[in-house]
Amino acid sequence: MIAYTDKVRQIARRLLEESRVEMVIGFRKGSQPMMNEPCFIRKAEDADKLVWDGNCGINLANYLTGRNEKIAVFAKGCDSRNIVTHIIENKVQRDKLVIVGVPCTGMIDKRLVASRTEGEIESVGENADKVVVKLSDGGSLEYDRREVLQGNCALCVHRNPVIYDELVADLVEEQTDVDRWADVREIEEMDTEQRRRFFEDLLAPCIRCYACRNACPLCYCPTCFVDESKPQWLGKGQDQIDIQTFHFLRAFHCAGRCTDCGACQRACPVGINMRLLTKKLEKDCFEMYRWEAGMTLDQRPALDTYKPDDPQGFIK
Amino acid sequence: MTDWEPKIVSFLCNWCSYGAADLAGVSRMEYPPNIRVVRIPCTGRMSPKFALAALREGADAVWVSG
Amino acid sequence: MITFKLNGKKVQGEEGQYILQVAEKYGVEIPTLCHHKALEPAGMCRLCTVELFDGRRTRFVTACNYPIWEGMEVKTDSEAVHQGRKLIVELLLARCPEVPLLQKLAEDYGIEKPRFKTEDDTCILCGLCVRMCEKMGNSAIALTGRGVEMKVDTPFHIQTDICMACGACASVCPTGHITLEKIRQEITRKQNVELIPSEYDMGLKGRKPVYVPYAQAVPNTPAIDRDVCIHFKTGGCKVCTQFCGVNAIDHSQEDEVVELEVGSIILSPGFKPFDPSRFDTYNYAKHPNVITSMEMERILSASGPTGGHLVRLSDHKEPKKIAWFQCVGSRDLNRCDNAYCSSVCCMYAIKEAVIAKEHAGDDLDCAIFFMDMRTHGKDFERFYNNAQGKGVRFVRSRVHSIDPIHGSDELAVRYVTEQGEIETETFDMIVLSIGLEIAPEVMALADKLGIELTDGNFCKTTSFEPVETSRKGIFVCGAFQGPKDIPQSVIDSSAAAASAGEILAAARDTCTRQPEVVPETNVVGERPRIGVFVCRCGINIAGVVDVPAVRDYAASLPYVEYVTDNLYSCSQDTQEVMTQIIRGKKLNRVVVAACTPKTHEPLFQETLTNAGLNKYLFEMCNIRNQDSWVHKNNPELATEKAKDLVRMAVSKVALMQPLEEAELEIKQVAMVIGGGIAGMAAARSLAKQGYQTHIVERSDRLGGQAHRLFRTSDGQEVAGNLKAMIKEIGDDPLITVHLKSEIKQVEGFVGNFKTEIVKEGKSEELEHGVAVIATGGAPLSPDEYCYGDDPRILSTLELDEKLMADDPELRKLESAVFIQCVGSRDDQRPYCSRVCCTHSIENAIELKERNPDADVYILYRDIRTYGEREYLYKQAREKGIIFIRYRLDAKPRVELDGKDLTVTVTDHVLQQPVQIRADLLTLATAIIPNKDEALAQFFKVPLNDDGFFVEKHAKLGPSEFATDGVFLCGLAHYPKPIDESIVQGRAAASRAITLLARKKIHTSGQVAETDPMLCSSCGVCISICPYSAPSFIPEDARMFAGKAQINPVLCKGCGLCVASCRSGAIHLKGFDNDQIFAQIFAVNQD
Amino acid sequence: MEYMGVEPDRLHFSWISSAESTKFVEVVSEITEKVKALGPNTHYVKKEAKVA
Repeated sequence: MIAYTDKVRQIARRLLEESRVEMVIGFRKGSQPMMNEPCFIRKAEDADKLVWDGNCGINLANYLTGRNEKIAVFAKGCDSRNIVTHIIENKVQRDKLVIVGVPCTGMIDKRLVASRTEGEIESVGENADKVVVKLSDGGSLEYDRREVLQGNCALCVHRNPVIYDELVADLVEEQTDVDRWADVREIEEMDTEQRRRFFEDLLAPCIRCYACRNACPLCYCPTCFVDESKPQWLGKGQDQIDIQTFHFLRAFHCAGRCTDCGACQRACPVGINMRLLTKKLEKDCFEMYRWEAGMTLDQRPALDTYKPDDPQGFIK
Repeated sequence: MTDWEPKIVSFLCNWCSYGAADLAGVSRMEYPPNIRVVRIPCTGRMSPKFALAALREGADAVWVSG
Repeated sequence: MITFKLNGKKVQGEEGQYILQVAEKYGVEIPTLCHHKALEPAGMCRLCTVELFDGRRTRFVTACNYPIWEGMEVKTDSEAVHQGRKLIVELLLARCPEVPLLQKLAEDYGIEKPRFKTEDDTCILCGLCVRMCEKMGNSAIALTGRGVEMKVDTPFHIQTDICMACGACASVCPTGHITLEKIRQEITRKQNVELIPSEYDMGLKGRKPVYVPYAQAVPNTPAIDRDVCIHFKTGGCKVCTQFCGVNAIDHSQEDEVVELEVGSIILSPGFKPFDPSRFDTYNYAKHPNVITSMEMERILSASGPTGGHLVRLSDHKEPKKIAWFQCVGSRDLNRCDNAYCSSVCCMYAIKEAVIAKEHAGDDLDCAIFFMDMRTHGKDFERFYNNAQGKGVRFVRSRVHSIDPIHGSDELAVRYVTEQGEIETETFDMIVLSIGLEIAPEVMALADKLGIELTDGNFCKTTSFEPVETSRKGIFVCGAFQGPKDIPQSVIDSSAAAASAGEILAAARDTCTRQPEVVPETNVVGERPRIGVFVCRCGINIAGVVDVPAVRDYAASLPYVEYVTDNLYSCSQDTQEVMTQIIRGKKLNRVVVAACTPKTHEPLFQETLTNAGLNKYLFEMCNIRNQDSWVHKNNPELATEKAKDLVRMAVSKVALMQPLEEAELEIKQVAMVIGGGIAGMAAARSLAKQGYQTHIVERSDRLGGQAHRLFRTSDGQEVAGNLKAMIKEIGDDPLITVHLKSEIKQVEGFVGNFKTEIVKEGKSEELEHGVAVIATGGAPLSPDEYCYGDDPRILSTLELDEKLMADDPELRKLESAVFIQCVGSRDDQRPYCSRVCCTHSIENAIELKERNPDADVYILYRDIRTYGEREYLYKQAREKGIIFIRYRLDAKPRVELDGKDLTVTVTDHVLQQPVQIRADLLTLATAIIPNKDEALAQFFKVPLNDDGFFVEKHAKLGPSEFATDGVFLCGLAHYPKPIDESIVQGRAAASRAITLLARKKIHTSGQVAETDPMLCSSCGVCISICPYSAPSFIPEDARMFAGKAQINPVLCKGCGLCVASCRSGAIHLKGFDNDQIFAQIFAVNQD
Repeated sequence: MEYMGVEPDRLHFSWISSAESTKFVEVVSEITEKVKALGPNTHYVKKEAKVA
């Protein structure tokens, strides 16, 4: 994927030179290893700032909303699905958008690499199927790329963008033999008490920083329910029940819309895997309504519509 | 805890279950006195917030009926 | 007022009252066995003995018949009283050791075995029965003898014929000494104690002489059945008056003759279910397990005699096999005189079978024995197909008799199968699908009114005036017009109303009165001042819930300024007092804890309005229907629940805001889309009732498909009538006809539509308040049976055209064949086109009349000549028209071989292929709708899978849409003949006028509203709203462009959008988040 | 919610038409039974005082 960088710069330069867009959103190298950051480019000559590698996990769909200019955006599979959702939900207009599709082979899990590596990491590079870690003491390590992917990427079945105006490279082969919901099933198989404890433990470290919410392209409400004050039914502090309610309802708001892009988990400073909540709803939507978010522009998310033949097994 | 009686917050649709509850009264049927009815205009009004809030506030169960 | 002390507390009673009465009022319980509210006390059982201190000494008196006096002191619970009562119980138990009531009392008083010699009596000589019999005005029994000889008896111990076996004595007997069974065996010596049959439950259940016909009856007030009430027999009783807290019972009311002057009469006397008792071979009268379909309806009903539990009546066991027999009392001249088809029985039998299987599980075997399956209504054919899928058996056979099997409760049935074999089957239950007939008293009424009846005794009407009787100004609707189902009856009734409205249009609004308007006080910004009114509802609430405790509790709640309790909050005088209190105490929020808001909220809201308060500053709290009535054995928890509910209501009402009801002018103009028969009928009725009407028609002439029709089923020529109708439309100055015009755009909503029509390239904008969709249908052009390959192969309408032109060829035909269901009732179009059977038969008869020597064949699947159209079918058979049934999987084959046109079909009787050489082949082609998706979009109305419009309610709203202000008629709704199209056209007009005549409409205040500051424009609300109320604020708006807004006129206040709005930007006024949260928070406060 | 570890019997859904009072009573009784069997709701209750 590292090889995309040249193509990325080339496309960005061309789009700006031809004045097809006023701005390009992509990634540039971050100040720390494995922390590429979103980059907004308005001039063709700045195109060389852009990079593309396995550290571009941030969901760029999140940066498209509330803008008036015509924008080109580099979109991985998950980003593109969120862009579809944005278009459906009137967050962006299709005709103000040039989507440059980036067929993706997965993003590197920075925490995983860090935890596997002893010593201070100087930089992290890629070489074909290998992830090369250079240490500050001069040493270097190599990991098999597949072993250090983000959890969501390892299980991703929509690596290719679903909507694009042009592509950075040929489409990649989709993974077919993955078991997307093994972890959810594991929890489903627990008994009620175990599940309760599991989530208590899972969410206990939460510091209510709302990074997950802010990183999520779906969380664009002007006022989030946690900030509602009439009445203020949800406490803002560290009460465990408040924390659980927050995560539970946030997941609910993502039901039928979440693409499992992993932005929430990636953003979490304390490393909570809140995807276990959103994935359950993703799984339910798939199993009950055959619905996957952001795959088509023609249909609104599953829970936005009602059909008489919707499953209703839970109703007496 | 022997005299504990659960409180079940019940969100009943004005047109369906609320009517059924009224009719149960008219027919002088008997049922346990544990439900506390919140009348809602339609089950569509029901929001997960309400269910969560009710449990948070100490309700022993939530029942939504259309 | 007399004041005295009861258990040390000061109490008050009225002069002449007894201790027991006052104690009851103050909630002090005194046990008694011989007291009855409606009877004079007698002090017989002595159990109510209390201690009385008269200032000097203590003595014991019976509370039930000791009058109160000033200054006395009564103790009801002292040790001495207790001991005395214990002795009395012990003595009574010794006399009647086997009476459960006394055993229970003994247990309560700690008596294990009486110390006295026991006897084996069951009568405690309380005398209740004697006093009750006297009260009944009968005095058939008395206490006879003295001392130990005393007993309840008839004079001189002889059998009495004064006793009416009314059972009043048994009803008050505390010990079970007198029972109905004993009265039956010893007094009346009749086989059965006859229940008063409940009319509603088809006599499967009894009812009382004072009764409400059924739970949902309107008005829901009890009536006294004069024929069985004892008072009207003896002048006695009137016990009910003692129990009615508001003295509402007046036995002296007489029948009144009321004379009304009216301009028009509508007859809707309905039908009478056919009584199959006279069919000996079905054993209906003799065998409990042979029931009618009406009885089956009650058995399947949750509120029915078995509580919805499906059982056979002989032994109340669950049946394993049930059969339905169709056409009982219909299509039958052998055993009854009803030659017509009752139209509804096939469908209801299928429905009952499906519901029976739902109740009893899939193992239940349901078999329907029928002749022709007539599921010709909208979506009925699908229901039929689904029932087959669910395993309901359909057996094409008419069964002659039902044989009870000796020694079992089962019934044997012998029938001939389609293959001609004789089969015997046994069933647990047999349901006779009885037909509809006109009651003799209705026929008498018709005679009195001088209106003509048909052969079937239905009201005579014509195809072009289907709701007009033979006498001007008298209209008819429902089953009296002809046997029909609910939707058709509802359509009829609207049409009859329109017909009456047409002749009475000039008198509209001449008898209306305007209510006085009280100016509304502005309470915005005021601190809540809540008034809580707790209703006792006589004893309905106060008998269980401790009303004073609830009232006092309410007073302790925040913002509550005033509390009181009322005997009956809904009574006129209480309403006036409430109005005074609200004004006087300056209350700005009101809670009434009483019955249910579903019935009484409007009443109390009116009280608020009269007191100058906005009616939405109100909350009702249901402590009767959902509390006292359902928890009568648990008064403590019921009281707790009432307090919780009051607390919840108070916390909600504090947050209620005055709401405005938007007022909307209704543009007094109608638009009818489609100028066919139905559209013209609608427009004509609208105009005759004084409303300007536009007809928008795509083609270049009015009349639509009717131009191609020859005759109606009652033999009227279509062309002449159609011409007259078109002329009538053309002559009416209120109707503007727009031909060659199409609708390009529709804006607005109920009351204020703006429609752009394009007429030959020119566009025009029309404003109208309502729209009637009558876009019609067309015949299918078939792609089977060699249609189009030979001039001898015609569609039905093509034959009609030849008949109209009196084509000489038709007189020379030797052989004519009709094939039915061409394009109907198949996989592609799983609906019946309703008119084709009748139409083909009519044309077949016509061909036979033009050439009696012609062989005419009708190849059909089920003949569906519903109602009195059945006579045509009969007539056709008499004329020698040959009917051959075919199956969908063995359709007829049509072959063209040079000059020869042959049709091959497998005959259902011979089970052999038959070849017919035809000179004419007519295909009864399906009616397909003009599926107009653009129009559906414009008016936001739905289409079904077949392309017909979906009405508001399949049964109760057949001529209108769920979208306000848009109405529906004609083939666009479902295939139908001319008479039904005209009726529905009128019905749509009638429904439209209910709106137009109001001139203005008020929307509910309880609607959703967006807060554009919070809206994230995601569009969920727009996608999810069933009523299309939310929309985006246009891009060019000055503020909040792109945010959602909700049209309060279209909003029904369901709250779906509110719950689905992630951003919390939508508020449902009256049920807003904070209000519901307040209730939730209040659930567990203490 | 079940997934989150709230006991399934703490949350009930049903459809009852306004004429089905018998079903209403059945459902109420059934739910009450189930909740009584569960015991009081302790896990998901907010324990501290509400935020003022």
